[in-house]
Amino acid sequence: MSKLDKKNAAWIYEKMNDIRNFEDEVHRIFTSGEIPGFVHLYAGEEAVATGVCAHLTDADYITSTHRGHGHCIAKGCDLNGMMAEIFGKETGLCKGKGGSMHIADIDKGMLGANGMVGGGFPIAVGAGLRNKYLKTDNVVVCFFGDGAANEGTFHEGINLAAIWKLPVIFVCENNLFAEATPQSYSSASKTIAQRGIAYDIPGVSVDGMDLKEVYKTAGEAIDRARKGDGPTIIECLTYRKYGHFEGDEQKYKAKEGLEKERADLDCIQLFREEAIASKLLTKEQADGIEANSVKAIAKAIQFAQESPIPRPEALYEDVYAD
Amino acid sequence: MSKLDKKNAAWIYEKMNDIRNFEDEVHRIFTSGEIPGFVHLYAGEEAVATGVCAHLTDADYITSTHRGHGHCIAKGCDLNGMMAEIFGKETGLCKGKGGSMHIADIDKGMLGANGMVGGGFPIAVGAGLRNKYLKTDNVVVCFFGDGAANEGTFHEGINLAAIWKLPVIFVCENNLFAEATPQSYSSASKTIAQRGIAYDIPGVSVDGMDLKEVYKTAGEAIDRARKGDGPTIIECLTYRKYGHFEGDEQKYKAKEGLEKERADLDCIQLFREEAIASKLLTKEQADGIEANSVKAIAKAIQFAQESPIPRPEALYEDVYAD
Amino acid sequence: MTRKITFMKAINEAMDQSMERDERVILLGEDIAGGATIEHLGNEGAWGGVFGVTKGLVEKYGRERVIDTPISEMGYMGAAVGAAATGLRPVPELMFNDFIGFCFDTLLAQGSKMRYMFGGKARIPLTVRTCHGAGASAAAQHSGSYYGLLGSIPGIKVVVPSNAYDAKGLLNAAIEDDNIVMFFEDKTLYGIKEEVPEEYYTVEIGKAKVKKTGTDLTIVTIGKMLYVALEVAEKLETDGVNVEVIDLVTVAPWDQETIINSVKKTGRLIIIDEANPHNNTATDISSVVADKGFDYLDGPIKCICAPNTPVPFASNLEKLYIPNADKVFDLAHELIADLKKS
Amino acid sequence: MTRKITFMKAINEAMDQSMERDERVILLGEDIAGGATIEHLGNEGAWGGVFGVTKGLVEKYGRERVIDTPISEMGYMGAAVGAAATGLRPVPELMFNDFIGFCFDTLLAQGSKMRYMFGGKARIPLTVRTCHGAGASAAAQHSGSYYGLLGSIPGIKVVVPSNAYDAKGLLNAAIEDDNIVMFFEDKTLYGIKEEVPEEYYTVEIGKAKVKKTGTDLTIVTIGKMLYVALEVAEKLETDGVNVEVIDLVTVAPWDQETIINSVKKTGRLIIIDEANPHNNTATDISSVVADKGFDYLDGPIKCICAPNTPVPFASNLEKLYIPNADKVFDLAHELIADLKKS
Ligand SMILES: Cc1ncc(C[n+]2csc(CCOP(=O)(O)OP(=O)(O)O)c2C)c(N)n1
Ligand SMILES: Cc1ncc(C[n+]2csc(CCOP(=O)(O)OP(=O)(O)O)c2C)c(N)n1
Ligand SMILES: [Mg+2]
Ligand SMILES: [Mg+2]
Repeated sequence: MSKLDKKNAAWIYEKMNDIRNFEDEVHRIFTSGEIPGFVHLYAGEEAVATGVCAHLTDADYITSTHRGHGHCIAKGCDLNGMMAEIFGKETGLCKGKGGSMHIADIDKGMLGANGMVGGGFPIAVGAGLRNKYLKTDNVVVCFFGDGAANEGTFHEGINLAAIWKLPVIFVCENNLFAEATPQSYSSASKTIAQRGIAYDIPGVSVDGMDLKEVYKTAGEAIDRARKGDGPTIIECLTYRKYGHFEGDEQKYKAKEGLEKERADLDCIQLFREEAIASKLLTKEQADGIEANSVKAIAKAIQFAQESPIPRPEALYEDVYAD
Repeated sequence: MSKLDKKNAAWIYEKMNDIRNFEDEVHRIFTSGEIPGFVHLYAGEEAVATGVCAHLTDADYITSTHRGHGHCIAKGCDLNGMMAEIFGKETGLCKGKGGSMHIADIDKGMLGANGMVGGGFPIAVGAGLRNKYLKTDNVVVCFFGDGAANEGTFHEGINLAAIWKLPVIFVCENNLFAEATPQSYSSASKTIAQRGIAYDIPGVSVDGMDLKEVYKTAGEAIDRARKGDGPTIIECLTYRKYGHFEGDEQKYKAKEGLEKERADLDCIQLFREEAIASKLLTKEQADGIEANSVKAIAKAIQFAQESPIPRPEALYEDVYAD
Repeated sequence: MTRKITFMKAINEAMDQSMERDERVILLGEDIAGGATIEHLGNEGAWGGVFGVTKGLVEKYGRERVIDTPISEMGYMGAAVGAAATGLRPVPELMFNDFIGFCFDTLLAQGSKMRYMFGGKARIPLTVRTCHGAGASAAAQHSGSYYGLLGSIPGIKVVVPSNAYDAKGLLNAAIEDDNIVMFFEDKTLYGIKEEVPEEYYTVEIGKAKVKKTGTDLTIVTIGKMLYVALEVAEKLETDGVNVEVIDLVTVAPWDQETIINSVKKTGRLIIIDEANPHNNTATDISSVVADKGFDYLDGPIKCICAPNTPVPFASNLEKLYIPNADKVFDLAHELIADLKKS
Repeated sequence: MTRKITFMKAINEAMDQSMERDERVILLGEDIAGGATIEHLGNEGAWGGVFGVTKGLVEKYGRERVIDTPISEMGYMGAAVGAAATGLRPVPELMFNDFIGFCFDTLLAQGSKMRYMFGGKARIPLTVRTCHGAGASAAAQHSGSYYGLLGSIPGIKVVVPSNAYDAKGLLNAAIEDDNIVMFFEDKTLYGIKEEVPEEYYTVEIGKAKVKKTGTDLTIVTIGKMLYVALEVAEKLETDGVNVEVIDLVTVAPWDQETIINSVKKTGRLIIIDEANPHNNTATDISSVVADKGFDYLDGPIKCICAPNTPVPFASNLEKLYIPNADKVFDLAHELIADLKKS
């Protein structure tokens, strides 16, 4: 497992900033009406996507969720192409035909955001089966929410990965809520991690706001998977900065207790301080990354805005491969 | 919880014999070609259905499986109507339109055998919700196989029953195999019982060949459920006397180890000895029950054979209720 | 009758009145109340469904009757079947009809077949509410129209209201019905406001509605496609062409009599259906008319449907995807070419 | 070419040869080998599928390529989609097509839409084998015919072979295809023996086959309904009526050209489809002909399908359920009444 070093730290800090800036800007633009449809923002949960994906190469796969922008960015998807996709432009990663909930880039190992909650489990298992069958040491990370954990696909998928000892890491982003429903209500088990026992695989719970903890735990699980020791469930306790989707009033979030605790944490800020203190980043470097990230996102927006909409014939294309 | 007394014991011994005789005869007749379609025999597992259903009244519900004859008989379904159904006759419990895999009698609380493995979980949850909503103290027993435990419906169903504290008892008939696939392969967890942890509910494993153990454990779980304390998983280790369905060569059953151990046990014989030794039954009584049972099944077969086939118009009836 | 309410409110009112009339009616679904077990909310709902259709009902009927579910479509939809089979009248919501793949067995093989398999001994008074339709930039997994797919299953009834009045009356009728009724709400209609009586009433399931009588051409529509047809009819009127517009209302079992009678009169038929083009309700209607109504036909039957593609995200493509007045107009012109010559 | 093998063996041989040609082809399903991890069996399969269609393959290719799955249809079918999207060519088996409700999302919303949603960047070379059809007394949950239901989904191809030769060639073609192909096997055909070449060959997906040429009446059939049509054709021949019989072979996308050309010649059309009657392939064909082929029609188009009911268990009812030669014969007589007069 690669240790958190200066190179990693810079990469992670950049991706964290890219995600945050991307989402903050999408939030702003959505409000202006320039972006149509449903948009679920990842802001606040950056430590999870980056802490996990820091261990992956393009040859490793991930499956994502409806809240997929963060995973995409952490997996190396092009910011311009992503933004153009969300704008529904021809230059989008999916030619504007997928939109926010379906951004994908298979060449980057990104098997798609997914509009179906729980849709990723079986797909991740399939990619894991493929990795094992081809005798690669590549892994698959299946990101999913606390709400998704109650779909039957969770059970079937993890059981399959476990009996076949597939290189799949199941990363739960437990942000306390599925839409307006608290995890404490929807899951009979207190934690998602404890469900590992039902599949005789490790299940661990980590503070998803703490980049270093996520990084370390993910690294261990990914190593295990690469060595052929099978799947792990990692439950990351995290929090989304915005509503479930754009327009959500969030009446359900309490102003105190665990919610306040989580809301008060900013994983990016925490990592910045931590990384500077432990000399993984210099202050100047961090400032530079931040400034560059702002610029990169501004460029992505400009790219998206200036891109053409899809040709009408595109409606009929890409249904079947020849 | 009712204790195992003379009255219960006689009832149980009668139902055990009815099931065994019913299945042995169906086996015989199937071979002769008089019964069409798929038939999955319950013989060998009698202690489970009877040990559980002994605690139920007509106002309690059960959901069953493709291997449903035993559950039907233990829940009080009419033997003549059952046999006629398996023969596809107009006098069958379902007018000959359901067959072996779909025998049902809602008035008896029998919500149907089910051709879909795992199909019973959600239905049982719904009946449990109904019982709770109507503030009854009636329960629902959901019978399922070790193979069914790997369907997503297992997970969704038990999680729902657990978060809503529904009066549903999930009884796994672990007969070591799902068709030709051993439970040790198909489930990542060693036991089905341990999965209770994933739902924060009790999960217990019992010797399903031991009527008294099944009876006691089921009684406790049903009591808990009636009191509003929610669901339990009971895993009964059992064994089917015949193949998966009629015609199965059973190459997959080992001639030694756990399989031999199970094959050597006969839950009916064991209960007979046990009950006579502990004075729950006299030998004469037991002999009488056995003889009566043989007669009852013979009568059922005659009834089925002599019954008319359905009227042609029946094809079009019973699709919609008016 | 001057009160105007939205399509969404009409549906809400039907649930409200049905729940008031019958204690056995319960609602189930993901965030249909929202905020279950959250202390500071109590009986106050956080959401009332993703579009707000069930808003206010939890406050009135409590969380025992307006039940938030985990994301477990097979679980709670199957539970609804089980509860219906044992005497309740559940009204589960499937948030988007595109999620049908997560609970399909429950409808295809369990609920719809129980009565038949059990020899007539089961009743499944179950109404499944769901929403469909493109036009909200919701992309491929949240914009499909699957009423036709459900309509192919024996034992299931399917209704697709086009307006607030019908929506309320049909939903009441569905909840009164002792069968599985799939109730499809076009999400792009939620905001339209129309006159709707305050009192409880029902609209008959299985009856199509002639929205405009005409003699030259019949256009049959499903759901909001009605408005496309009306637009075309108006345009053609100026050409002196008299269009009969029929709102199908019920997709399964659909009203053969009304449609065949219309074709008997007009001799020409167009069907507009937002579903993908194959094996859908439009083709079903066409095939029945091509059989039983063949002798009345003066020309080919035209089905105007979505193309054989998923729903694209980009707004310009999505607009092209949905059948529109231009397309219908062009085809209508073809059909009535002879008429105009004479 | 004199070797005769069963329909089942032909399918088995296609898998065998496809696996031999391409290492990326793997099989997945419940007990398709049977006895996974059982010591005394090792690589010997205990079952080879519930009907024995995959028999012998695990012995030849090992358990890495012939993979028994737990009873988790959504899990393994979705895994097949994931494996296909990442470069394998999986051939999962859905034991009965009636189980589709357990894995429907995977086909409806994931696999079939991926390529489109991803802007053309995904290939899903996936062949799903399954079996359908009444006639085996398997009752309501094991006897349905759902090829039409699957055929309504854009992005999916659907084939239904009627004979051993086509079965082998189509399955090979399906496995070579870079799309999702649903391969439907009629369980009541497994035992028929026919001449089948030993070597590898493919049969084109998307082409219907004219099995008998004729000039008076076109009968289009799906799967084993072919034999019903041939029986009727033979009977009518003695009346001097010349029937053209077309085996549809591919249900989605089906071959419009062949069928319309036939109707152009005969002017009369019957379609036989064992699916339930609404929104099925027969209605789809009828609707297309009622549009594009209208001018060639001399009479109504007749769809002969199963009734709008689940499949009953009792053998006498099940026999009535399946479209049969008597029904077709009667309708054919109606259609050709004018012909016989003249
Ligand atoms: C199969 C399915 N059911 C329901 C939904 C609607 N839905 C979208 S996101 C969401 C909540 C998901 O919660 P969680 O998994 O915790 O992810 P989070 O949004 O918190 O990141 C729901 C219910 C869906 N898209 N797909
Ligand atoms: C959804 C579904 N998948 C697969 C099958 C085929 N099938 C019928 S019984 C069976 C095995 C069930 O095993 P288990 O649950 O252990 O019950 P047992 O037969 O051992 O009693 C299978 C796979 C089915 N009927 N339904
Ligand atoms: Mg969440
Ligand atoms: Mg078993």
